[in-house]
Amino acid sequence: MSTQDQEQAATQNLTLVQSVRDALATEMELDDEVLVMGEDVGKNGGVFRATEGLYDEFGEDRVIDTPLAESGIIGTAVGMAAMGLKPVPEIQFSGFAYPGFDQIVSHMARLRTRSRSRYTLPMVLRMPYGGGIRAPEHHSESKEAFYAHEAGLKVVIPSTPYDTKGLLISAIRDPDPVVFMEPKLIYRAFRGDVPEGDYEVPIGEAVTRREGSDVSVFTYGAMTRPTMEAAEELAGEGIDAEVVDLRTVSPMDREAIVESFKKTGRACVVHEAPKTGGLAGEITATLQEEALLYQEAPVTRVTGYDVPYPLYALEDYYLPNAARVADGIKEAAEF
Amino acid sequence: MSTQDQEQAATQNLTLVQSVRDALATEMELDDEVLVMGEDVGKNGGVFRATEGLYDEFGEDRVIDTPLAESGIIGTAVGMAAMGLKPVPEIQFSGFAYPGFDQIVSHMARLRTRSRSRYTLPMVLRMPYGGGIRAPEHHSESKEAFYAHEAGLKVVIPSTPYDTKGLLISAIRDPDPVVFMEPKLIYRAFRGDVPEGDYEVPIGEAVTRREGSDVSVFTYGAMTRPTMEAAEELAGEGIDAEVVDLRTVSPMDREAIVESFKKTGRACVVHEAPKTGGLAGEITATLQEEALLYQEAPVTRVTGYDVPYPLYALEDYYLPNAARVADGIKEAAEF
Amino acid sequence: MSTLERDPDDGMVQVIDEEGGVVGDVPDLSEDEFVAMYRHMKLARHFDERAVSLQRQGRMGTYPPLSGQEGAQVGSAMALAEDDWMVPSYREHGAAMVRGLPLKETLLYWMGDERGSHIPEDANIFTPAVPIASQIPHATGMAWADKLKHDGETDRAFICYFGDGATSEGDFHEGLNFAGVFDTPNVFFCNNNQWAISVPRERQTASETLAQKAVAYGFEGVQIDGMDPLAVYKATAEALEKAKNPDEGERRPTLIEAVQYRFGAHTTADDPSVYREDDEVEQWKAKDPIPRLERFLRGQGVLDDDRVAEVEESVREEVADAIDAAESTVRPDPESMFEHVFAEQTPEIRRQAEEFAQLRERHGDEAFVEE
Amino acid sequence: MSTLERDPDDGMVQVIDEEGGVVGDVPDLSEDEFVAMYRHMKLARHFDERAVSLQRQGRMGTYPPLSGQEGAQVGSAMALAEDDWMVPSYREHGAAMVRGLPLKETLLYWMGDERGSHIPEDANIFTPAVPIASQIPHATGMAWADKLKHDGETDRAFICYFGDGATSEGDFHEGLNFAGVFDTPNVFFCNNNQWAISVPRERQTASETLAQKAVAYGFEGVQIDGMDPLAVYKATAEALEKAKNPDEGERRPTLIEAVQYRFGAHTTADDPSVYREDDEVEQWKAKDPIPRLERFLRGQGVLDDDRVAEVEESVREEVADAIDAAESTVRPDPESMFEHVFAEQTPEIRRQAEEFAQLRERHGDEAFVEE
Ligand SMILES: Cc1ncc(C[n+]2csc(CCOP(=O)(O)OP(=O)(O)O)c2C)c(N)n1
Ligand SMILES: Cc1ncc(C[n+]2csc(CCOP(=O)(O)OP(=O)(O)O)c2C)c(N)n1
Ligand SMILES: [Mg+2]
Ligand SMILES: [Mg+2]
Repeated sequence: MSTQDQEQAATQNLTLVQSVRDALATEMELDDEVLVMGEDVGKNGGVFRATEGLYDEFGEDRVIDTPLAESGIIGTAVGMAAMGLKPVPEIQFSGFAYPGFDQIVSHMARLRTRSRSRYTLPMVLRMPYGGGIRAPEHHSESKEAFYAHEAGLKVVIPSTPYDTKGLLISAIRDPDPVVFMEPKLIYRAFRGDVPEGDYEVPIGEAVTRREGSDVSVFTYGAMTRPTMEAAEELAGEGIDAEVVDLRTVSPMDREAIVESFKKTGRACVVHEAPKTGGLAGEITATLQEEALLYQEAPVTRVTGYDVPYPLYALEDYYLPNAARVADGIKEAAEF
Repeated sequence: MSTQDQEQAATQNLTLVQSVRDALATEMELDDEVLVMGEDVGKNGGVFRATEGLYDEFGEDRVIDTPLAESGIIGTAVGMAAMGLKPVPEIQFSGFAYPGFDQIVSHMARLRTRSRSRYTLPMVLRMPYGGGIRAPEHHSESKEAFYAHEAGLKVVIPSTPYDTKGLLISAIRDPDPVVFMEPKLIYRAFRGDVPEGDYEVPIGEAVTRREGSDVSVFTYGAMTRPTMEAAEELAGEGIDAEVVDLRTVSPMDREAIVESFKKTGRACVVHEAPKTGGLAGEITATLQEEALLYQEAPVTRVTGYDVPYPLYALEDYYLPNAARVADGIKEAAEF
Repeated sequence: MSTLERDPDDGMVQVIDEEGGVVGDVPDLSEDEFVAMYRHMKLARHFDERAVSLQRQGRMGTYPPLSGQEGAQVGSAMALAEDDWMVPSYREHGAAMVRGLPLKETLLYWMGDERGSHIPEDANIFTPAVPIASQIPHATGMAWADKLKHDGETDRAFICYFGDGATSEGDFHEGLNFAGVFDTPNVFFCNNNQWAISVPRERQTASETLAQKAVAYGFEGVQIDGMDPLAVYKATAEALEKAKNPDEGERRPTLIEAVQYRFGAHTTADDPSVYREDDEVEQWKAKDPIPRLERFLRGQGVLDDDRVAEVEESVREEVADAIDAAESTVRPDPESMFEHVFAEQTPEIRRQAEEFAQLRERHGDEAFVEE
Repeated sequence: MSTLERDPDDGMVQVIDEEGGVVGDVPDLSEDEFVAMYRHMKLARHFDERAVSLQRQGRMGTYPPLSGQEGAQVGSAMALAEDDWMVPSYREHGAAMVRGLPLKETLLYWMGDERGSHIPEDANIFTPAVPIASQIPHATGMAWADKLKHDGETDRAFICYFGDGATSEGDFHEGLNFAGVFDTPNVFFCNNNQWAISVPRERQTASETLAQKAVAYGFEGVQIDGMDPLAVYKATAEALEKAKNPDEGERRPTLIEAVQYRFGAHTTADDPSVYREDDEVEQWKAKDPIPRLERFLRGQGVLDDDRVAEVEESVREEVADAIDAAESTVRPDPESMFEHVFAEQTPEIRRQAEEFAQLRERHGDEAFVEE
């Protein structure tokens, strides 16, 4: 679809979770081989309603309620995909993907390599991730770094309804497996214009959400919001932050990251995953590998703490918020 | 045991894997609550012979051959440890830990937090890791970053027979769960003096294997060897590298890392894990957070590539070797 | 004959029918014990109603109701001896209260307060596990530890609760298989409440009963009427006995499938009207374990209107007090987040805790919490 | 009557006894097919012997021998129709060769050459999986896909191989449970060779047979003599039929437990003398499927000394040629490491590949490989 067509296409005003649903419906309509499977995705429409109505629209052979078994879900999806279907399994919360972790890292990530491309896996593993919704234990983790560290997986984390639909469609069409992590904190936090019909947002490309000249702030997913808030706040204080939303954390858009940094010479990375071993380290290492001579201040990291995600009474203290992000940006700006 | 006693204690000349066995035997002798369990650890003495003879010495109730089920092994060990035993489960190869990954990250790492220390887990999860032994698929991975990113776990990776015994004893005595990753490439590569009887090497402390003034090289496990080789080689070329062996990758000895870097202003990190999301990123980020003003060159990363570990015909090309490490050190030195 | 040795085709074990009439061997309980059983069930039910309403009023987070399942929870928990252990999932606060877990703790837990996860030192209850079925290997390991520590002899058994959905997970399989191989003193108690959120029992597995899955592990499985607290008590007591009675070669684990129904939503975040019919709910409500036990006990002359009113009054008070206590508990100290990670804080956690303290000082708590 | 419907207490299905005498219904195979079966088994055995010796001579890496298991592998593979699929573990190269996997590929694979993992496009064989039991959900998913794609009708079945040890893994449970729920056209074929490395069958599970584990999934399980290639053929053929024969409501998966023995080591890295007695090995060698089939076929007049010699000669040649072909294959291009990760290289992989090319140029291959 050309840009022109897109402008003419009708748009809807959707929440992020509605745009997930819209992407699924759109692709299922266009491609008979796409199917959705998982716990409670059928009649119930998913615990977050991301598959709402699809069961009625596409029937139980394409919107499949499975037994409660993540390894079974991911493992059978691997088998389906190897036979040419395009399954989009849902894991109810990213914290419950681990019983299926072996299928993800030992098979999803590797079947193409292992079979020298005789078998490929056009599948998308969807999972809501992240904190802030006052949920019980294990419902709030942010462990994208696990998947980004496993070669053979692409890892996408959108932050707007428009991108969500476009990226999910790209992921479904991608001939290789994609882990699609959805920021459930902002599933319904705001709406955005989303074209009807199909369009792609390319995997692997970051986007600049706010141009700025003083500090580059790299973030993704739900953390984009407090980051933008902090950037706006700091504008009032004379600090002009550039906010880059990675959108795909693997493969990372290193070019965009480095380019922004070369302009500002200062950076702050924001994610809600724990600090140690989180992707902020990867981004920082990339920056100083590729652009040390531009660097004017330490790259600051604003992240979750190195403790298990707390029960919800304290989660607001755990998650980076605008105040913390602003501090991190300032620290980079004022060094 | 005081240093003096240690000097007097008889020493044995052991390989690294023999020192694993020696540590287990020593602690099992001293503490009835220590037991070993896993696939083939009993009569067979472990596929790497790390538990050789323990079955005959301690009997089938303390050296337990289990069914072939990693989640069952780790999950039952969690239950045992919660009841006060000190299980030391073995996972045959780190690439086969993933069926038990949920038990590791959702329970081993969190039971203390979840129960507010009512239940604690004095357990050690042993697993050989890493490449270079001409083994089939999944037998050569190096994924310590997964465990280092999970709060609540300590992750130890020794590189000498002496440290292996002392660290494993410390790990068994630690009131909290430890993931103990053994560099199987050097299980039998060389021998070292190992005192008889018990002694501890503290968890969380790096050691300088070679003092140097030009570049700090941070590494651990099996990569310590090619790193030392490269350092010696470069000494001939007038580059004086300091080699720091982390020994524990979580909690990392940030103090030692930063201190060495402050001296040299240049660093190279070496690990066999894939680059993206590997711990070299974490180390680099720490360096520039804490010591940017000392930094004179980009931190170079010499790591595995971002591809699935290849079958063995190509593994020598995948693994960092002395030549590659030397290049990385030089790059940092000559920037 | 032990109910555990029945032919599976004989159908579910039952002691009292839906009218409270006796159809099996009534377990040998004292009058006080019968009243206690009744009171526990009433307490669980009333607590449940109040908890749901607290959640509705925004005074508590997501909460998983247990109404309909009191018979299974209380009947089984009462069969435990003092020294026995309980390894629950997230829905067994009814069973846990029988074993001495204060209601206040349960409330705090669902209010997102970590301190609610602390089980009192004198209660043999394991911390509830949220990842489905993951507690099953723990229960096996705990029982195994007990057996190993006591040289093969043991007088303690370990009951582990989980749902029908949990039987599909690998951890169910591995946990039960280990138990079979190592003859651990376990009772695996499956609360088959017909639904795993929106997925019906028939979609979980093609096996006719869940009890028959025990065949795969070489031990007995029994299907019981989980809404009959006396059948539950009886089967659990027998299974516990078999788990710990140390006749050489006779100690075996057991799988109990307690057939029951969850009257309410899966959790307060769930809307069951989307996936099940009211009719079905009504049919199962006819089997409600509480009136059923009440009718039986009235018939036995153990209960009358006065005692019932007394129980109701005391139950209301107990729950109200617990809610007061929970709600008047001062909020947890944010810095407690950095505690209980390790026995000793690592340098990095200490550093982060300090950074955090400064951050709070700089911005005040307003920056974190919307009041 | 189908052998699948037998009472489990009737013991193992057998067609020929250890002397090659007929004790069951001989499957309806042509003389050519019988000879082919015999030849495949001889080929597998001879290949195995040569492979072990290549490993000993340092010409190949670790290798998992299959001697003793030829009856199960060849008997089952021959029962497959052209369109059926095979999902193997690491030990089924005997079955895979029946289905058209060239011996050379198997050799390359165990020589650590990635190209050996490429299954020829026209062979319906899935790439072998090393993590135990992990291929079982794949097989279920593949069969399920076929059923979904063909609107519930299907004339293809999917056989999945795994060992006795694999039955302890969660993936066995989840894969079979999905198959039961979704009625996928699967045959789950358990090569119970009595050992999972050093762990004996009785230590894997307390269930009396592995076949009975099917009860947990609501479908049939059958135990067969896995060293009787005709029993294997028969039971597999029936199970395949049941998997794809689309009589509404009658299509069901099956679990087959083929009781057999691994004569050799687990892999060339293993020393079985540490954990098992020679006596045991000798006892099982008496059941060797090859002389057993040979005796039967000689009795039927299908084989005589000449034909046996012919087969032996041609088998030797085929294996020798394959070894030559594998060993004369030029070593894989080191840069191929960066291929087949994604359909298109990511920028970072491209960068790393370039860096790698420069590195090799700088240092020469000597720096990497000791010759
Ligand atoms: C491993 C895992 N997957 C998914 C979930 C989300 N989840 C919570 S409860 C539930 C259904 C559980 O059903 P069942 O085992 O029957 O227990 P019930 O809730 O009915 O008591 C699901 C899918 C989870 N908690 N853990
Ligand atoms: C998940 C996993 N754990 C452990 C291993 C190591 N391992 C390889 S083969 C094997 C034994 C397998 O036994 P069985 O399933 O009986 O198959 P067999 O080798 O006897 O054919 C083990 C433990 C593995 N490959 N995968
Ligand atoms: Mg349920
Ligand atoms: Mg076996």
